[in-house]
Amino acid sequence: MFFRRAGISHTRYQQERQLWPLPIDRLTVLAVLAFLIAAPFILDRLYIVSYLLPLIIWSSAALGLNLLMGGAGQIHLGYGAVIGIGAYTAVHMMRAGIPFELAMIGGGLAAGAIGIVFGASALRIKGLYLAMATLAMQYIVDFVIVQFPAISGGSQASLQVPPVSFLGFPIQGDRTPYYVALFICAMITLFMLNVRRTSFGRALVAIREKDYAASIIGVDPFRYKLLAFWVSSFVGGLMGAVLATCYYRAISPDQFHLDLSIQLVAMVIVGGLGSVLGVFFGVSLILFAPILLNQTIALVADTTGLTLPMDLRAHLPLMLYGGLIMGFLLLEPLGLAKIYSNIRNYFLVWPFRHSRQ
Amino acid sequence: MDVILLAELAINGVFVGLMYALLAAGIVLIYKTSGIANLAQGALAMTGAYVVVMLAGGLGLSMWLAIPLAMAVMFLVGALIERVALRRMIGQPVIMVIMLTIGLEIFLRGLLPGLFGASVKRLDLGIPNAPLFLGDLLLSRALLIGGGVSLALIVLAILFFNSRLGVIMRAVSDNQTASWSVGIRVERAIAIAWGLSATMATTSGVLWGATQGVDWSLSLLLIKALAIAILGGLDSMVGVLIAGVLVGLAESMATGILDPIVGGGTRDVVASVIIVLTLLLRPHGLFGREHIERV
Amino acid sequence: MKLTRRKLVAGTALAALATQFPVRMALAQDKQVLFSFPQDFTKIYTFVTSEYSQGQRDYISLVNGRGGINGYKIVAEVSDHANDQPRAIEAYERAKSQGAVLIDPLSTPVARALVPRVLEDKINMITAFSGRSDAADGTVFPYVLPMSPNYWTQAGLLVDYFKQQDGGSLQGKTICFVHIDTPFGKEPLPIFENLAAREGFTFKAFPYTPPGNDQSAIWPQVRRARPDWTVFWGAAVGQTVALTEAVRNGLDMSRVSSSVWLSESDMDVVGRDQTVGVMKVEPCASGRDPKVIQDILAEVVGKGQGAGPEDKVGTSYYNYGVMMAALMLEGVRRATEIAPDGPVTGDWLNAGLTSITDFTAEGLIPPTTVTPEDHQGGGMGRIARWNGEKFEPATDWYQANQDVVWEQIHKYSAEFKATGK
Amino acid sequence: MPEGRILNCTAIERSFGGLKALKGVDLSVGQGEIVGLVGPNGSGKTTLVNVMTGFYPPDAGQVEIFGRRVTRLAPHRVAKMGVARTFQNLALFRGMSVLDNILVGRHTHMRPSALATLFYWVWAQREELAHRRAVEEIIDFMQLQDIRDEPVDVIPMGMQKRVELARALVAEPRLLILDEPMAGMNQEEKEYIARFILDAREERGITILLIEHHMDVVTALCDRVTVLSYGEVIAEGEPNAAISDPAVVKAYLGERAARRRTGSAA
Repeated sequence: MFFRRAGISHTRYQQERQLWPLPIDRLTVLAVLAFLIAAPFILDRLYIVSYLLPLIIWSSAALGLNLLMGGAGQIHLGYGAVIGIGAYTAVHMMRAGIPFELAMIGGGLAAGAIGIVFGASALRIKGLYLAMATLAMQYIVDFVIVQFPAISGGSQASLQVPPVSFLGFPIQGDRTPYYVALFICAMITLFMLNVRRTSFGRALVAIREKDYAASIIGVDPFRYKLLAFWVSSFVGGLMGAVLATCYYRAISPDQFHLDLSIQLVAMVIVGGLGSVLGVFFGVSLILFAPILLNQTIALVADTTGLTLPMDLRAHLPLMLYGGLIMGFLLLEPLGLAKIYSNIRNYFLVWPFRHSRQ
Repeated sequence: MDVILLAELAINGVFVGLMYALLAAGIVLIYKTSGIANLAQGALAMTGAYVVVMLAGGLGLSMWLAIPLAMAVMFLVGALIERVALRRMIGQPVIMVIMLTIGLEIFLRGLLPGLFGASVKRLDLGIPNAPLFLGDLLLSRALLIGGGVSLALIVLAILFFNSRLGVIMRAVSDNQTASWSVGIRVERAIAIAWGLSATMATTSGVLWGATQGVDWSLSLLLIKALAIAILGGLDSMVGVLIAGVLVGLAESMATGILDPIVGGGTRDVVASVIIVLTLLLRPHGLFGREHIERV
Repeated sequence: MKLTRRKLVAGTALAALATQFPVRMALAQDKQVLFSFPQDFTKIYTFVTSEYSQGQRDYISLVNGRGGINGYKIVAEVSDHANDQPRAIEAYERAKSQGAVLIDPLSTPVARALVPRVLEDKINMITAFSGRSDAADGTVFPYVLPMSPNYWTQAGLLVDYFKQQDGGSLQGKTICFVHIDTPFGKEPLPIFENLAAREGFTFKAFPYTPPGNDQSAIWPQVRRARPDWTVFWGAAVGQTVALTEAVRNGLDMSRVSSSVWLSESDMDVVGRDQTVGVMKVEPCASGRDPKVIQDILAEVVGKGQGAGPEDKVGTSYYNYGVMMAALMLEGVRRATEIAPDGPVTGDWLNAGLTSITDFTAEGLIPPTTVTPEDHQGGGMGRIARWNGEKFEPATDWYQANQDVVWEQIHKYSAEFKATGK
Repeated sequence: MPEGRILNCTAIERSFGGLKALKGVDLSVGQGEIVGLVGPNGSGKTTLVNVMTGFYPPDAGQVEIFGRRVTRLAPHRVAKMGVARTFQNLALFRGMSVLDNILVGRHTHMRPSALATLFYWVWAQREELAHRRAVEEIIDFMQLQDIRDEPVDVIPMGMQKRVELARALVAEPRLLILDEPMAGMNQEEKEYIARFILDAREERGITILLIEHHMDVVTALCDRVTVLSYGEVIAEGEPNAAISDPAVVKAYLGERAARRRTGSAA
C-alpha cells in the first residue's frame, strides 16, 4: 500500500525495459484484462454491445491515429476516410468469399496503400498545411465512395457483412464479436506499447521533435514519415474491417465522414497526445459523455420535474463535446493521461509527497 | 454547349465566389496577425446570422438596425474568444490550435441552435426574388447584391491593411516579438483582428442566411472559405479576392459541365481538389509569401 | 487540488452510473408497451424531428389519457441519436434490453444500419419516410415497417398527377428532377426513368452537393432545359434553397413540386406569398381540421400537457408524427385483440401491425392496410398545393403507378435476399 | 598534412537569395586530426558544416568524405557513412529520456522495423539489449549515470550538451563535427568537454572537426585551424600562427565586441 516503489531494483536491462516495471502496475494490467475477459459473463449484454465493444474498437482505431499524431507528430484530419477504405475493402472481399482474417489484412493493406498517398503530401508540407491537405482528402474519399455504386453497394448505398468467422469462431451474437475485437485490440495495444521501446518508435519521436537532427543521426525522415503513415493507416484499415464486422454489420458511407475523423482526433487529444493509456481514457470520455449527459438530464427531469426545452436538451451533448475539446486544450493540454499520472504519482509515493519519483 | 448558359454560370460563379471570399477574408485576417487558421469561421458566420435573427425576430428590431447591432456584438464575441481561448494557446503545437478552433466550431453549433431553436429561421433582407433579365441572360439580384457587398468589404479590408491600424497588424504578423519591443500592443492587435473577422463572418452569415435560411448548416461554408484562403495564399487579402472568383468560377463550371458527365454533385469535391493541388504544387498559394514550414 | 478534481470525477461517474437504473425500475409495472424513439434532433433531420416527435408524443398522451388500449399503456422513450450510428446503436440496444418492441429512428442512415439487428432481434422498426424503400416487401423485411408511401410511390403519384394535369399524356414533355446527391436523393431515379420510357416524357436529373446550401449553378440549367414539370427532392436547407432558386429563376410555381418533405416553415423561410402554387405529396391531412388534431388540442394541449409549443400543432410534420403514432397504436390495438394477454414481444406487436385494415385515424390519413406482404400500407397519398396560407389538397387520396413501384421493390428486396446488400 | 584524408572540401560555394555565404571554401581534415574551424559570427562556418553533412547542396564545389563524393547526398546517408555531428543550438529530442536520446544515436547500427515491434519479444528484444550495452559504455564515458532516466528537457544546459555529444559518439562515427559544443558554458564545464573531446580521439580514434569561439580551447585542442571570414578562408595552419595572422586579426578587429573577445582569449 505504501511507497510502491520501495524494494524494487532491477539487476538486468531486460527487467528495466519491461512494459510495466512496477509490480503494482503489472497487477493492475492483469486485473483489467481479467475483467475484460470475464465481462460478457458478469455484465448485462447492453454494456457489452453498446459500451465495451465500441470502446474497444474506437480505442484501437484511435491508437493508430495516436501513433501518427502523438508518435510521429503528423496531423491527420482524414483518418475516418482511412478507416472507411479498410472497411469497404474488407467487406467487398468477404462478400467475395474471402475469409475474415485475410479480408481484415486486405483492408489494412488497402488503407495503408492509400494512406501512403495521404502521407506523401506530408513530405512537402507540414503543420497547418498538412491538416488542410488531409481534410481535403477526407472529402475526396467520401466523394469517391458515394459516387461509385460498385463501391458503396448500389442505390441503397448499404452493404451487409456476410456471416464470417474468426479462427473458426462464427462472428455472431453478442460475445464472439466482442472477443474478436478484444483480441485485436490487445494486439494493437501491445504493439503501441512496444513501439516506445524499440528503434522504430525512437526514430518516429526523433522525426516528430527535430527532423533535421534525426536525419544526421541516420534516420531517413521521408522513409519514417511514410512508414508512420503506412502503419497507422494499416491499423485504421484493419479496424475498419473489425468495425464493419463486429459492430456495424452493415456499412454505409456516412459512417466514415469527417465527423469520425474529428471525433478520433478529439479522442487522442483529450486522452493526451502520444499516450497509449490516454487513448482509452479519451475514447471513453468522448464516446460516453453525450450518452451519460442525456441520461442525466432525463433523470433530473424524471425526479425533479425540471425540464429543458427540447432543442436545448438535444444540443447539450454537442456543446459538451465541443466544450470538452476546448476545456482540455486550455486547462490540461496533456490530457487525461496527465491527470491520471498526477494522481498515480501522488499515490505511488503517498504519504511522502515530496519524495523523488 | 449553350453560350448563354455558360455566361450565366460564369456570372453566378463569380458572385458566389465573392460571397465565399468574404468568409475566407476573415480567415486570412486572423492568420495574418496570429498565424492561426480559424476553423470556426463558418460557425462564427452561423452565430452572426443567429444573432441577427434573434435581434430582428426576437426583439422586433428592424433589419437595418439589427445587422449593425449584431456586427457590434460579434466584434465583441470575436475579441472575447481571442482573449479567453486563443491567447492561452500561444506556443502550443499547431494541432492543438487547430483542434481548439474545431472544438469552438462544435460548441457554437450546439449552443446557438440549442438556445434559439434548431429549425430553419427566415432572414429577409428584402431583396426581391423576381428574376432580372438581361436579354436572355438571367441575373439573380440576391447574388449581385451579395457579391457586391462582399467585394466592397474585401476591398475595405485591403485598404484597412494600409491604414495605421493595418500597418500595426502587418507588423504584428511579420514579427510579434519585434512589434512588442517597439511598443505595439500585440494582444490588442490580434484581438481586433478576431473582432473584425467575426464581424466579416456575420456579414457573410447574413448574406447566405438570406438565401438559405438560418440554421447550423451555415457553418458548412467553412470548407469553401478554406479552399479560397489556401488557393489565394493564407496571408494575402488580394489573393482571397482573386481566389474567390476562381473557386466560384471553377465550382459553377464544374456543376454545369462535370456533373452531367460524372452523374453526381461535384461542387464540393472541386474545393477539395483545389486545396490538395494548391498544397502539393504551390503550398503558399497564388499570392502568399513563401515562408511556409517546409520539410 | 488534485484530490478534489479526482473527487469531482468520481462523483460524476457515480451520478452517471446511477442514471442507468431508474428506467429499469419503471419496467416492473406490467401492462405496458414500450416504444423507443431515438431520433435526430441535432444534425440532419432537425428540420422535421422536433415537430414530428411532438405529434407522436401528443397522440400517445391522448390515447394514454383515455385509459390506454385495452388496458395497455404506451411508454415512449424519446432520445437524440444525432444521426450518429454508434449513438443510435446504443439507443437501440438499450431499448432492446429494456424490452422495447418497436423503434422509430426517423433517419435513413440509422434505419439502414439497424436493419440486420432488427431482423435478428425481431423488433419492429418503423421507417416512415425514411430507410429503405424496398422494405415495403414484408416477406423479406418482416420487422421493418415503413407504413407510409415510400419515395418510389411518391414519385409515381407525382408523375401520375402531372399526366392528369396535362390531359392524360406526358408524350414529349420534359420533367426535371433536382435532387440532393445522396442515396436518399437518388432513390426515385429508377421510377422516373421507367415511367419516362413508358409515358414518353424526357427526364433530366440535376444532382446537387449535400446539404445543398448553394444551388446557384443548378437552377439556371433547369430553367434552360425548359421543363414542363420540375420536382425538387431534398431535405432541410436543400429544400428552401431549391425553392428560393426556383423563384429566382422565374419558374412557374404551379409546375414545381416536391416530395413529402415540404412544410409550412419552409414556406416561411422562402416567403409565404412567393411560393403560391407549389406542390407536395401529402401522406396525411395537414392543418388542425382533422378530428384527431381537434381531440389533441382539447384533451392534451388544452390541459397544458402538450409536448411542445402550441403553434406547431397541426403543421405538416406534426401531423406526420400523429399519423405514425396512430398507426403504431392501431397496431397495438390489433395485437391486443389477437392476443389480449400478450406476452408483449416484437412478434406480438408485429402480428398487430401487419393486420391493420382500412385504418384512417378518423380522417387524418388515407385508408391504410398493412399486410405481412405489403408493409407500405397501400401507397395512397394526395397532391397538395400551397395557397399562401396552408397546403390545400389538389386531389383526393389515390394511388398510382404501383406496378412500377412494386417492380422496383421486388427487384431490390430480391437483391437483398440474394446478396445481403 | 597527414595522409589518409577523411574530409576534403574543394571550392564550395553557396548563396542564399542574393547573399553569398560561401565563396569557394577549401577545407581538409586528415585521419585522427582535430581541426578547428573559426571565424567571426556570420562568416559561414555553420553553413559550411551544413553543406558537408548534406543539408544544403552546394552551388558549386565538391565535398569528399572518406574518399567518396558526398555532394548532394542526403544527411541520413552521410550519417550512415560514419559522420556524426552536434548542433550549435541543442537538438535533443524532447519527450524522450536521456537514455532514449542516446539510444537513438545507435539508429544506423540497428534494424528498425515496424513488424519487429509487434513481435518485440521474438525479434527486437535481443537487439535492443545488445545496443543498450553500447549505450551504457558511453554513459559511463560521459559520466551521465545519474541522469540516465531523466526526461531530457529538465536537465541543465551543460548536461544537455553532454548528452548530445554522447548521442553523437554512440553512433561510433569516424568523423565527428562539433558545432560550438562549449557555447554558454563556464570554465569547469568547458574543461570537461575538452577532456571528452581529447579522450574521444585517443580512445576511439575519432577524427574531429570543431567549430569554436573560445580561442583558448581552439589553441589548446586543435592540430590545425581554418579561419573563415565572409565566406572565404583567410588563414589556415597551426593554431597560434593562424590566429595571429594579420588578416585574421583584422577580421576580428572589425567589430569592437570581437576585439574584446579575442583580446581576452589571447
